[in-house]
Amino acid sequence: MNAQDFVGILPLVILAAASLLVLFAAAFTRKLLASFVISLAGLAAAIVCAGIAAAQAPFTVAGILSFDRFVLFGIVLILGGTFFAAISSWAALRGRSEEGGDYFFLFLLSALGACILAASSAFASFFLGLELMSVSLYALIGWRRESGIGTEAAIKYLVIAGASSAFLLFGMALFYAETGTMDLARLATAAPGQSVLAPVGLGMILVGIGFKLAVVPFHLWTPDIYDGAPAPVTGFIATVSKGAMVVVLARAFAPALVGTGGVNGLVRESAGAVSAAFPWVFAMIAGLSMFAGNILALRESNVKRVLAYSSIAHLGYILVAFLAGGTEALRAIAFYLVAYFATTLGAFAAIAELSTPEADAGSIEEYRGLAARRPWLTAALTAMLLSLAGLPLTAGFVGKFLILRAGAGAELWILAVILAVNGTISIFYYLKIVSAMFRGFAEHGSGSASEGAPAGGGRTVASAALRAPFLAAAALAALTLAVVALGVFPSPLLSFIGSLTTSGF
Amino acid sequence: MASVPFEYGLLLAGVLFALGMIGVIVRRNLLFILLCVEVMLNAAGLAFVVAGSRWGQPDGQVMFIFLLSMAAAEVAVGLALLLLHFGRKRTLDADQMKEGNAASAPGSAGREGA
Amino acid sequence: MILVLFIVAPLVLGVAGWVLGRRQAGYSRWCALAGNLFNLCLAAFLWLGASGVLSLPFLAVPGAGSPWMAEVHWPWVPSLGISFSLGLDGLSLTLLGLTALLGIMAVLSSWTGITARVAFFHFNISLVLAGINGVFLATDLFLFVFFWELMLIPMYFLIDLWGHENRHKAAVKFFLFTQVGGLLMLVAIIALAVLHEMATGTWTFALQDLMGTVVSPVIGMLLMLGFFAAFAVKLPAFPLHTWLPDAHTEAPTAGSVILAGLLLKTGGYGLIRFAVPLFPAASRAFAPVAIALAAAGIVYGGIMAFSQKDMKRVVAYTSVSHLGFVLLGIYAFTPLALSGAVLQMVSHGISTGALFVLVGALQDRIHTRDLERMGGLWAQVPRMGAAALVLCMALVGLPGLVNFVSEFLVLVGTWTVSPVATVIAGFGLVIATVYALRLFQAAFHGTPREKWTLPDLSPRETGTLFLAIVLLVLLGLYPAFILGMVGHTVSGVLAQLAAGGAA
Amino acid sequence: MNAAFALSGIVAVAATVMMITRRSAVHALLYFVVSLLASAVIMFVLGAAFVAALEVIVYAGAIMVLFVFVIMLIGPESTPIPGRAWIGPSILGLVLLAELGWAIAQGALQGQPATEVGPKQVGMSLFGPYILGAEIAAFLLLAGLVGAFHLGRRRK
Amino acid sequence: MPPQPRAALAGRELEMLTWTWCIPALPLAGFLVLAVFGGRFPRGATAAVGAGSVGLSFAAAAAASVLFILAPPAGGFSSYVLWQWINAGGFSPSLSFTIDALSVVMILVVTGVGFLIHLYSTRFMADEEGYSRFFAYMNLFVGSMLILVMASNLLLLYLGWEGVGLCSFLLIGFWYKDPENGRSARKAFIVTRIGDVSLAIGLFILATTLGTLDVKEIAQKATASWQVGSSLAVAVAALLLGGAVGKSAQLPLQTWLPDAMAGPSPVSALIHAATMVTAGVYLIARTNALFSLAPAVQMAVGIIGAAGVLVAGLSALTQRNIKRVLAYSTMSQLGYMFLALGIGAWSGAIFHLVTHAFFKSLLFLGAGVVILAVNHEHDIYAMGGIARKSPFTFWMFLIAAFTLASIPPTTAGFSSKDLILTLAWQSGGAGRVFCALGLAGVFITSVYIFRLVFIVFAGSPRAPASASAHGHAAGRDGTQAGAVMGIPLAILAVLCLAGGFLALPRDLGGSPYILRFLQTALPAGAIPEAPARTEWILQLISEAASLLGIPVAWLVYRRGRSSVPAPAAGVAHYLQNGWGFDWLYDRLFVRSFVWLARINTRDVVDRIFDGVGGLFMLLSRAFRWTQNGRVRWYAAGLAAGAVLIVAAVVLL
Repeated sequence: MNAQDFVGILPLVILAAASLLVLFAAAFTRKLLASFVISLAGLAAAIVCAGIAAAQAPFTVAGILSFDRFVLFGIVLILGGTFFAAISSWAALRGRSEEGGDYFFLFLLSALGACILAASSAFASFFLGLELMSVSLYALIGWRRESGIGTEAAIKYLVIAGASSAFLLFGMALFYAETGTMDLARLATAAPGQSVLAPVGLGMILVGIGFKLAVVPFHLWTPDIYDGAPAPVTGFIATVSKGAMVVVLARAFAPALVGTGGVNGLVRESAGAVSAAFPWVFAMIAGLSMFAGNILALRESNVKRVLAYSSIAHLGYILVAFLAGGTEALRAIAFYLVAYFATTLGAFAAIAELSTPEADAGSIEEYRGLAARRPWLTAALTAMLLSLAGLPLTAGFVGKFLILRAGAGAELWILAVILAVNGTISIFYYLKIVSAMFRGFAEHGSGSASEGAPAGGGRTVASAALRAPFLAAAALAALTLAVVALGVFPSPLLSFIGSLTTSGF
Repeated sequence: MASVPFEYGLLLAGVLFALGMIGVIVRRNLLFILLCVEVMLNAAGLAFVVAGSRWGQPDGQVMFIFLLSMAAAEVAVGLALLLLHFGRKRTLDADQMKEGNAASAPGSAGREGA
Repeated sequence: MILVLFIVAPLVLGVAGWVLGRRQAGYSRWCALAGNLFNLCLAAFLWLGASGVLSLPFLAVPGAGSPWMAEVHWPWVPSLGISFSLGLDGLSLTLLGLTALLGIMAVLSSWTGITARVAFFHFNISLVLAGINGVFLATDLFLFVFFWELMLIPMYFLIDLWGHENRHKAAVKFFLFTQVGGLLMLVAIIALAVLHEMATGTWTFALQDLMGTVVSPVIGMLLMLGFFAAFAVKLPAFPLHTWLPDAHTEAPTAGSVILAGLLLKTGGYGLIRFAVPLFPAASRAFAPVAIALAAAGIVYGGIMAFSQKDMKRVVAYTSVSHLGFVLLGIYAFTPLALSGAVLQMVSHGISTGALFVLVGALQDRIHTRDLERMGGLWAQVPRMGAAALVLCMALVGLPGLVNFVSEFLVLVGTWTVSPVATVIAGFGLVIATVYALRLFQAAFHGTPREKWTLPDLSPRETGTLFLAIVLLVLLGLYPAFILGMVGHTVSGVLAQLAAGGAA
Repeated sequence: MNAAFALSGIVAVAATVMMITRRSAVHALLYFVVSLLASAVIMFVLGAAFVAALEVIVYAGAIMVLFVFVIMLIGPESTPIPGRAWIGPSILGLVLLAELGWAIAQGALQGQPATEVGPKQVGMSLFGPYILGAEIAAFLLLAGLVGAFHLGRRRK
Repeated sequence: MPPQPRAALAGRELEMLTWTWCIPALPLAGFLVLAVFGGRFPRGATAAVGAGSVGLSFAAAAAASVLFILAPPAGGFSSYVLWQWINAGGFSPSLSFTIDALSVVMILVVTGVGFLIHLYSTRFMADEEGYSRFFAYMNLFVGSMLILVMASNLLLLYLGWEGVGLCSFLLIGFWYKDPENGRSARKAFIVTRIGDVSLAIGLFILATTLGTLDVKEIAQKATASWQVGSSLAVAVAALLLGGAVGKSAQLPLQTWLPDAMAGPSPVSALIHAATMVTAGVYLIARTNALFSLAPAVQMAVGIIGAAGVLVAGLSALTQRNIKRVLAYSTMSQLGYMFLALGIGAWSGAIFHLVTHAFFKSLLFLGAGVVILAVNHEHDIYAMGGIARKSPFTFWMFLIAAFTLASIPPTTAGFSSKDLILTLAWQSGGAGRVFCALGLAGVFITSVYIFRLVFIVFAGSPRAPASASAHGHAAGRDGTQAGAVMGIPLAILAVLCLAGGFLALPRDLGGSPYILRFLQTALPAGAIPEAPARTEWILQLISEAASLLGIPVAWLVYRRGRSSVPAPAAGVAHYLQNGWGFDWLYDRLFVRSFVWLARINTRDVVDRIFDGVGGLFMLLSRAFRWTQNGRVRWYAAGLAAGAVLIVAAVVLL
């Protein structure tokens, strides 16, 4: 650890410091605002420092963390995501300010874990980052102690996460036992190949990764947890925890998993891959995830669960690009992550706006006729949903376009067509929500709550009465603008992403 | 010291791991499920130690220590959640935990939408 | 540069109307109207230039070198080879004029019918029109897809918010059908760009550049099918037409006008502009299938139209039948047929648009579209009846109306290619007579089945319909007006086809 | 092949089997402790004395005590598990085990003396290259602590 | 057609006749005026515009024909282009009119008879609502008909062709409140439309093979490029014939004409007797070159005509509706024209067309008066004794009847029909058979027409005809046709009496003026060269036949309808229903089409797509169970995934 290293990990340090500061502050003041401000400030500072650190990338710290521009980009993404999730947490914490300290402490730690995960270059940091993220999330998911769903979701998450990390660790152990190295950078090269122990280990590591990404067949937990956790936390899980995993996957695991080289129609030839099986495995996972996510969402009537399913599908889309490999694919993934972050966070921010500290606005009934009551919020949520659906004028469209381009570039025709088909299927349930929100919008007296008042009772009306605090509204507006701007003028971001040289594939 | 083919160590770890996995899937009592998760984790730790001893490196043991701390943290939170849950439901039956689905699915009527 | 106005004007005025309309609904109507009037004037202005009446410095002579009379090239996403490129030729100009015209009809037709969220309604109208103009102008495939999908969202809202009984289902159906095709086309476009990149090493989505791309027959056929899927759904070609009756029936009057008059035309336009020139060989190979589908659609649509009770459904199915002529004309690959197809797009746009205006006016009065509840309306609304008569004759393809010219050209042009299809299509003309007469007589002849008391067409409605009818007659007596304008495009496409066929 | 290894291995497996099949939580807990002790012996045999000690102290000691507290608090008796409930999972587990076994058996089973890795080395590397990891682990524990604290709060 | 080649010398007569566009334009203008302002006009103004426009058009036509006859243009015709109609891919028909002998004759008939009928209608329709609508339609019809006969290319002809079809539809369904009328109108339009499509396909072939639709060019190019009997020629001729039989209500598309009588009597007179139904004859005469190239088809024309003469005549024998009798009579007379065309007597056919226009419109107009006199009663058995009530009408009708039966002193029908029979005989071969059938037709004709005369005019009134109820329409005292209606009758009667002098048989000292005139436009061969003997023998036979018809008709009338023997009654019923064609077509086409439409009201294709959507929904439901909220199950998923992945690794 020298000064240079220190500058490198300054973002992480700041994050850690901020978290502790929040904890201390909570000891002195009961005000929610304090911890709120501190965490936002900390996150902002961390983002800035990440930008500074980018100047000297790539560099490694203490052998278990390595930073390059792509990683720092991911870290900025993570921190930004956390920033917006934190802002939209306000609604969830309304009226329980004395617990704000714990909340933001865990929130920041979870973000810290995500950053470590993204930057990890060794099993140890990989695992520790993952766990730091998860363990903080256990409590955050179950944050609403009084809510049965919350607690159950937390328990489910904990059990599955524990089991999956057991798989992860056992896989690591096997790999280590075979190769004698725990360096992510040497995954692809270290495997001697005469034994299958290393590939088997890698395969079991995939279980842990797949769990975090929530792809088939490790997706089953998703809807329950999305449903149970407070909206901002759900947004965090949907974006940050997955994003961090995608970053490390694309950066560190890609060579070992899908290798590099030619293409044979369905998947890339596993030239250099530790096992010929992995490309096929990923192809299967991608295809199944797309179908499973979209088909399961068709009949879902709870918005948060719908988003859970859709996230499964979206990770499937990302895996298509991951499978395609190459710089194009990496850029596609990077852009898609940005789009997905902005869109998903926006969606959950909107949901958070509609929610009360006690429970979230879940059932679609609560969104019926929303347009007449909260036009601007509806507009934002509509934009987000359309972006998730990948319609033009939104970032989602460009993202999907890039992924298709990457897939086509690698001649993954079948997956590309599957993606197109699923893009269509998904329209159905997104439109279902949009249509519900605009139900009765253009009918007389639609201004009053009488039109399309939710069968779910007065809660939504109450939440409609609560006006969003300025900051949350601003954040939502910003995200909406970002989604639209990226959809119309993707060029700046694309060229920026193009500048991210990476040690990935 | 004794000379043991590390494969046997791994094999033993594998057996324990499989047993833990079976336990997680079979047992309905949350407490048992947590215990079985611990079994799996412990098996993984054992495997690390075995691997470390094969290469004569400390890394395996270091990983075990990390694993230990993670297990501790997880158990702490897990048991807290478990108490919370029991306090509300008066049962630890894992199969009773369906509120998420129940809440979102009033019958299947809610899902028939569009 | 001037081309951008076609897209910007409706957008700006649409937004303006939305903002102003929040205070006083009337403003939004006027803004929407103004946008279309502006575009109409613009189109007329360019028309004069293109036909040599005015000498406009910025209008190139088409055919010489570049096929475009005017172009716009702005970098958009250079890293992906995507540019904001617009190009104007006779075909686009014709359809732009049509768009503005039907836009006016749409706005006028919903002048009093729409009372809720008027501002938002007209914002959507303007938006969809802007999208359509973009589709007719885009020469960059990405941009094309962009506008192509852009049309959907406002149209979805128009149907879903201001439609009739089953609007929600119809809206989603419309969206899904179009989206399947759209995404398959997107895949095909990207694949084409990738192949082009592999061949030349440069990323581009520009139509002119991609036109040269050499692809293996199999791949070419697959990609062509990707394009065809999108356009065939929009057109709609026979087996893919089923979204259309629902959408047309449930949409508000203005929505139906725009759907039938313009959105369907984007399908034909896409085939002429993209599917055929990009994949000449594949198109040739595919032509028999397309012709068969077209013939089948003409007859099937006719029979379906005859069997419907809902007035709007009848008209919707007649669209299926008449757009079959467009498909037929395009894939006959003869100058006559292709000119006929283009002319048919125009004539069908005007006549069916007007017919929807009329049906809408009728529904506003008696609040039903059920033909079996009407009858004997002539006694009360002779003016409406007269208009209906003329428009039904347009459905029949009566000489003197432009519909006849277009259908005749298509059939003459097809005869040399496929006499069988021509005869079947000719039989379709008989069926057209059957359903058109039924439509007219069921509504206006016979004895009234219920005690309707309804006012005749208001001056506004009369003006709208009169405009359409006059156009139908004038173009019917002097179709050269349009045929001359699109001549270059037609010959260009066929030349491209011949070249590709040779290659 | 070392007798102690074999013996404690057998004990560990047997104890684990007993543990996952018990009805009474307390019994299961005790069996688990036994299995942990056995695995500690194995670690010792493999020359990892330090972690063997940790296994006993932390795992069998601290962590299990948490479970004891909980059992004391709620004393759950789980319902009996029908035999057929075991079939599927067991098959799953055995298949996994078979795969692992086969994969492991790929290697040559030559027994080389397990090189002893003493506490010193471990400490050196833990606070050398893994220093950052140690700090992260500290945060991990803190997170667990705060989380448990929050969940344990009494609703005011 | 492009006049360039003859531009040099054609200058003068182009100068002379380029104004003839106003002949069709005037009625069309009248239509526009009435269509736009008609609702606000007083009846007088409407009548003035309606009849006046046609009158002016007649004047123009007369002037044009006079000019044409005085200074016949080079080549016997003059064409001029209004403007280029279509220009696409080398296909460039133009809006251009041709004035030649044929069209001169036709426009005179159309405008002349048309004017008379308009005049008649101003009174006949006086107390109908929709007065202006009626005249608007009528004017539109006259305009379209004129376009049809003046068009110099077949596409423009087709325009008029469809236009008259539309007007026929509108006027048959003029009394739209009665669904039955609507049905008849629809039937007329659709049946003729079938013929029209056949015609259109013929045009496609011409346009694609000869590259032009101009009549003159077609004649030249076809004769130049096709040899006689070539498949193309046969196909085209057959398709054109299809169009002709549709319009002219010949077998097998004749079924619409009797129903078309649902329209007002003037309509029947103008459209369904004098002009529109003869369009088919005109078409074939116009395109005679093509038919000459296809002898087989030409023979078919003759056969259709001969068959039509008898089939329609026999049906006419048994009708009870006065107008249906006349309708079948029209069909049978058109049969004569087709017969003439079939043997190549183009001019003869046109001549009979002209005379038929005279007497048949007179018959219809007279019938109209009768119908008014008996208060819109159409059943002849409810009439009777009209002669005593309105002698004028009776005499007019009688003259027409004699003309129809071709009995002197009326000359029109006599000379034209005699001409056709003579030519048929001398053409030999099948012509003699045609001639024989024609003679049989003559007998039948006189039987049915005099049966009608006797039943309607003789005896005493059967139904109490409240004459006063509609007095002002049928004249002051209700017994005489009012002056406005009387004058046209009188004029037509005169034409019937004198029309024959246009081409009186030679043996009666006549001279075939009109035939010579027509020969400038139509091929020669219409003037009988046969020795006078055969000619007067034939005349004797036919006269005998028609005269014999009168007593037979008297017997039929005497025995009345009651005492017809059972089998005869069956036959009569069969004939009355037009030989069951309607029944057959209804079973064969109408019902099958309707059935086809009905079973698929809910688009079957749509069901398929719904099925696809439903499939996904089904999948969604099918996999819903995986989300059962059981953490153990989720863990199992985890384990299963692990097992699968490891298996994949181990196995691959």
